[in-house]
Amino acid sequence: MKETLLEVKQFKFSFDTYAGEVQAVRNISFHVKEGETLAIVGESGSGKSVAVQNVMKLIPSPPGRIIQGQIIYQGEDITHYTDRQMEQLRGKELSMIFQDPMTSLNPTMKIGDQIIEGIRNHEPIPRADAVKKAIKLLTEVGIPDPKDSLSRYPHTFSGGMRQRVMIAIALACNPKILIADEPTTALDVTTQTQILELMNDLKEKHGTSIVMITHDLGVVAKMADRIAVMYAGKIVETGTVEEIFYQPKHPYTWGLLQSIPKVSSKRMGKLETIPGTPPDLIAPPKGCGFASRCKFCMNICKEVEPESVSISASQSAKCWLLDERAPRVEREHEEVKKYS
Amino acid sequence: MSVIRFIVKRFIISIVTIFLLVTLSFFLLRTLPGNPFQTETLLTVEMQEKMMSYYGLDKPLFEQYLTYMQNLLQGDLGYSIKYRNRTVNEIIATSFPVSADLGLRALAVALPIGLFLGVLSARKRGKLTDYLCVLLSVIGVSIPSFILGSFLQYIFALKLQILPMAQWQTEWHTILPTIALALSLLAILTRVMRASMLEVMSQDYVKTAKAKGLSEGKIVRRHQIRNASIPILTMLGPMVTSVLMGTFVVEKIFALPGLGQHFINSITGLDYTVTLGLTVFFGIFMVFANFLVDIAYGIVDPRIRLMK
Amino acid sequence: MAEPILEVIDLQKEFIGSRKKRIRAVNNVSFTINEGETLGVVGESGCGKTTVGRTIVRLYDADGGKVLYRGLDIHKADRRTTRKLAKQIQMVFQDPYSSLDPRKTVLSILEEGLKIHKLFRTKKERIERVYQLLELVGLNREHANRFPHEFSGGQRQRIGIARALSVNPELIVCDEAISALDVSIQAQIINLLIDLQDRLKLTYLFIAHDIHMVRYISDHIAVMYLGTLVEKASTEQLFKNPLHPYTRGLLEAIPVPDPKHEQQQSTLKGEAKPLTIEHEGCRFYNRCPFAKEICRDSMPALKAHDSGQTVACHMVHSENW
Amino acid sequence: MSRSEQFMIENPFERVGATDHANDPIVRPTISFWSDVRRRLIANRVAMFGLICIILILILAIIVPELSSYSYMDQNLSNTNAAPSRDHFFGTDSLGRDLWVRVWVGARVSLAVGIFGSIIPSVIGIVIGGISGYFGGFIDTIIMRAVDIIICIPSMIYVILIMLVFGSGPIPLIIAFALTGWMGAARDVRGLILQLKEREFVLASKLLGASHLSLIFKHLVPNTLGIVVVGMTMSVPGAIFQEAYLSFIGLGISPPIPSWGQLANLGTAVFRIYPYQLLIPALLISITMLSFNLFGDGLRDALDPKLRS
Repeated sequence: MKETLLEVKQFKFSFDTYAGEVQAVRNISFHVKEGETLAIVGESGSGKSVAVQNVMKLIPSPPGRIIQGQIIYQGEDITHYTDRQMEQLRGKELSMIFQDPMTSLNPTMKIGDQIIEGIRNHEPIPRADAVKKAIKLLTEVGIPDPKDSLSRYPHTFSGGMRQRVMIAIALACNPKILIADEPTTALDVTTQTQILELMNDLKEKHGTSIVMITHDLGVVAKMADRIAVMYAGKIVETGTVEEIFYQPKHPYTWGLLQSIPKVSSKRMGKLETIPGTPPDLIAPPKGCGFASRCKFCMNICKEVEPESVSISASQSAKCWLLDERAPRVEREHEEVKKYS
Repeated sequence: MSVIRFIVKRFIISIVTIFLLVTLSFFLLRTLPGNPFQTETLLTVEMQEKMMSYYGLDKPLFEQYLTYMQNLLQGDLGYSIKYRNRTVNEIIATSFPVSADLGLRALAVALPIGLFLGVLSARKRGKLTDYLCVLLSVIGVSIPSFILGSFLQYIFALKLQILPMAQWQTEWHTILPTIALALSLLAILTRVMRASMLEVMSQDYVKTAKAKGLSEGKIVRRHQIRNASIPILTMLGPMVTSVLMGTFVVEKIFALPGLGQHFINSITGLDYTVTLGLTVFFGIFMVFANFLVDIAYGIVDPRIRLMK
Repeated sequence: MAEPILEVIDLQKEFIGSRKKRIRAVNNVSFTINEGETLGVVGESGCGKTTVGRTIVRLYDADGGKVLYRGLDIHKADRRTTRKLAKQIQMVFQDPYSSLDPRKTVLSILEEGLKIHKLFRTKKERIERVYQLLELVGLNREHANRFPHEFSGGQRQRIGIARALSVNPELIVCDEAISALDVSIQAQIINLLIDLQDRLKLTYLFIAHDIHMVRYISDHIAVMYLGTLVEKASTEQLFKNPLHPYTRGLLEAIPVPDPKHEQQQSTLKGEAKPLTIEHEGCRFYNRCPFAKEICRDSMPALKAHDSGQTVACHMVHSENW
Repeated sequence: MSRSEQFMIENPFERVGATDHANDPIVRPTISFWSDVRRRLIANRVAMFGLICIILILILAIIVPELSSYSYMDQNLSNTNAAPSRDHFFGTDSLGRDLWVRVWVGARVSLAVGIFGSIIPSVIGIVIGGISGYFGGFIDTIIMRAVDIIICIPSMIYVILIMLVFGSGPIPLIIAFALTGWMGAARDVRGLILQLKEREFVLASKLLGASHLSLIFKHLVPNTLGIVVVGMTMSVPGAIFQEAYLSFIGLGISPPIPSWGQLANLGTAVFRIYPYQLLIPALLISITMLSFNLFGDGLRDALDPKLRS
């Protein structure tokens, strides 16, 4: 049995804005085990980024504010760690790469220095050794001419190369968990594949756990061991990758899976869609957040929030349809398996 | 390669600018009504004409211009018309050090304090410290140096009598003029640095640095300040200008023997050659200050170097 | 047999890149679109697909070649014809945030085209038309007096579509019209576009990088790489039998949303870098796993292949393929 | 007892389906851009303080010289350097002239120079920058090269030279400011227009067949207006300062017409004995500059789209 590295319990997080309190994350729980990849899937504004950036405490407060909950890393409650304490974890135990490789590297600093800086921050080794290590890292992430690249500035690299550099920085101190916040969204498809393959290779090699945030189900299928589906600040369904793709229980998950065209042409029928738009989290609805867009919506859904129902040891979902009193509904299109 | 091209290009622009500046100043000043000898009531019309021809002012304008340019290329700015036997070069040689000294002192005070307050203010955004810094900077830019100078004199020299009133003799004499000149600079620097820091603080690469586990102090020092200083660099050119112009009035108030005194006196006394000479000197000085700033800018920000 | 509504012939467009290098954004691109059909144009960033779209709507002038709209060269049209063309060819833009003027109400955004072309005599008729347009795209008349920032991305894109429709165009260029939206919203917009196509007999040029959606909406697909059109085929054909090595790589690279799908290791290495106009040879040369000497030295022409599609590749057309 | 029963919902498990989304109510009220800006500006107390000061000073400058029994030129050599009193609120100067009147006549001059000396160059800059940015190409290259060069020359030197040529007075001052102060605005506006021109909503209008004029006035101008207004407001204190500075060194406004800078100049001569003669114009210069700065800051914050929520 793999050990649980990270656990987030009943976590609530809000932003205080000009217009009022935005409840970005509304009571979520998830965990990450050693060596596995957890994908958090959701649309923009679902709170998926906020959820994981909080693990590293990267959101400034104010405007951000923890309302309740715990973050436990290797048995230790780090929820209220000070910045000083977090600095020991960041980069060494937990690392992060971001969506836009164009802006996440310091434009006026040579990439070598940006890598070495991270290494020497956690390991008191001489600069020469750090340089060697940086070259090794760049080779590992597939940067051509790693030695010369050390003294180049970020803007001389392409998007894909920059994301490789970001990965090198993140992996510099062999972290146990790598958090990847939409790491390939800003990249082209052919580049995306290369980066995803690189991440998978490095995960195999170092046994790093990955928390991957994405909206792309294709990426999820390729990378994830387990999936958490987020909607309107909540995790509405979680399970293994097979469970979510083949036996999803939540209507939102159904909708997400069906929004991808499976039939090959417009002449063959309309795309299944989720009508409407996600709720405004300044005034979240009191019942299920998805109720107004759900075609199976019942009276109770608008009034009372559903509790999490376990379907198997690894799968659970929050939906009133899973209540025994609810009418039985079937997904209308079961043939998720047939893609191309 | 591209760095050299960049420097050469900037250099050429600077030379063209100086040429235009000199030409324009020359013709503007020469079209002024009256002649410098009119004010001296003792001179007869005949004498005036004689003086005019002695200084070459009766020749065709274009010829004068050519002569002037020739002399200028050799670094000769001509004679003062008023102070007989003093060359403009001499005037500059004796008085520029005073102005430069004052200006540098003001910069030396304003730059570190202004940058520090700007960084402090941005880091404490929305707190009392921030409000105080913002208040200081708004007030600072709203009090002209000549007014501040007069009041400093009134309070510290006249009422409290702890600092000398005027003149440029001991270190003590430099304190009040330096403060008078430095305050508005400091205020502008605080303002710009604050805005720039706030911008940088919200950048993604700062998040990356934080995710590496760097301490706040290291992030501020290594990542934020360097990038936030880039806009400050672009300001340095205009700032040198404003320091120099500021010295004019501060010199007047504190009776300092600087360039500004001579400039103002030459204007009121219609001493063409001195006005022109000093204008040309200021112009060249500032164009080169701007040139150096541009180069520095290119060195600090590698993106600029490659773009231009 | 449907008639061609738009013919693009040897279209060329250059830009001046950094350090004054001339970059050929579009290089001898040719295609036709039949009335009532949809042509999808796919490719990665920098492949010139957006430039093609913008040249067709006359936001850019062509540096070579022709764009014929119902046989009429749109870049040589006189002022009156140009005005008429403005009514017939419209565009839906990528960014739902920057494509609507933040200072204007939805009503005045939708009214602009009606006013310019004097489509209605009275204000009342115009407003009525705006209401009709809003309902057409799945919004309602109460939305007319709102400002763009009050809408979600999907709703804004609907407004953008309504604006394009306001002057009753025949051809609509959709420039990455769904790329900035969330998956569930993308499907809504696609459904709307298809619905409108059926009701209003529209023709689409659909530019996108997401091949799933392009596949769904398009009758034919053109694949672009670094300014050149590398392959053109009916949608079905392209997916069943992609010929050009780039098309293959592109299709392989798309992650399939099915965990059991065994994905091959990607065959495409590296990234596309813009080439100057002096570049000779196939533009895909340095990334192509099949490249031979001839590919370096000469640019392959777009030729019909036995299997029915047209491809620009020396290797595909060679005998031992 | 299950949770649903606690909430007393009728038929809790009856299916009702998705809401009709075309009729999605928009929760927040409609606010146009400018009314939003106004609301935020009014909420900004510091900026409002600045605005009130500006209005107050303007009103005093307009009415005081009209209502006062003294004129700014009336000398009274038997009552020189009098301290502030009920007869002379601000006292008298070394020629026995009433300072209260002189200060407010000076305010007219200083404010006129300050306001026109910032609006006129800004307008010139906007037109030049706008043309440069909108039409681009050759015109743009020429204009921007010229600006590159002119902007290197310290403008104050030029103002001084121009003042020497045209003589002193408010009109020559404004001309001098107009000739030397437009480059900054031109650069900024050009940059803005270049950005806006590529924004998709402008392209969309162009596609609908909008003419150049309508593009410029319906889209580009409204969307640059805010930044331009802020720029103008922020350059008023600069112009007031320049006038004061020039008058202080004896170039700007020449006697007997007063301006704040000139009153300050006269004040420095005697301020060791009669400090109020410097204090009053100095305070007014500072308060006015401060007010414009505060108001300008507030305006900029109110317009900043980043703060919009």
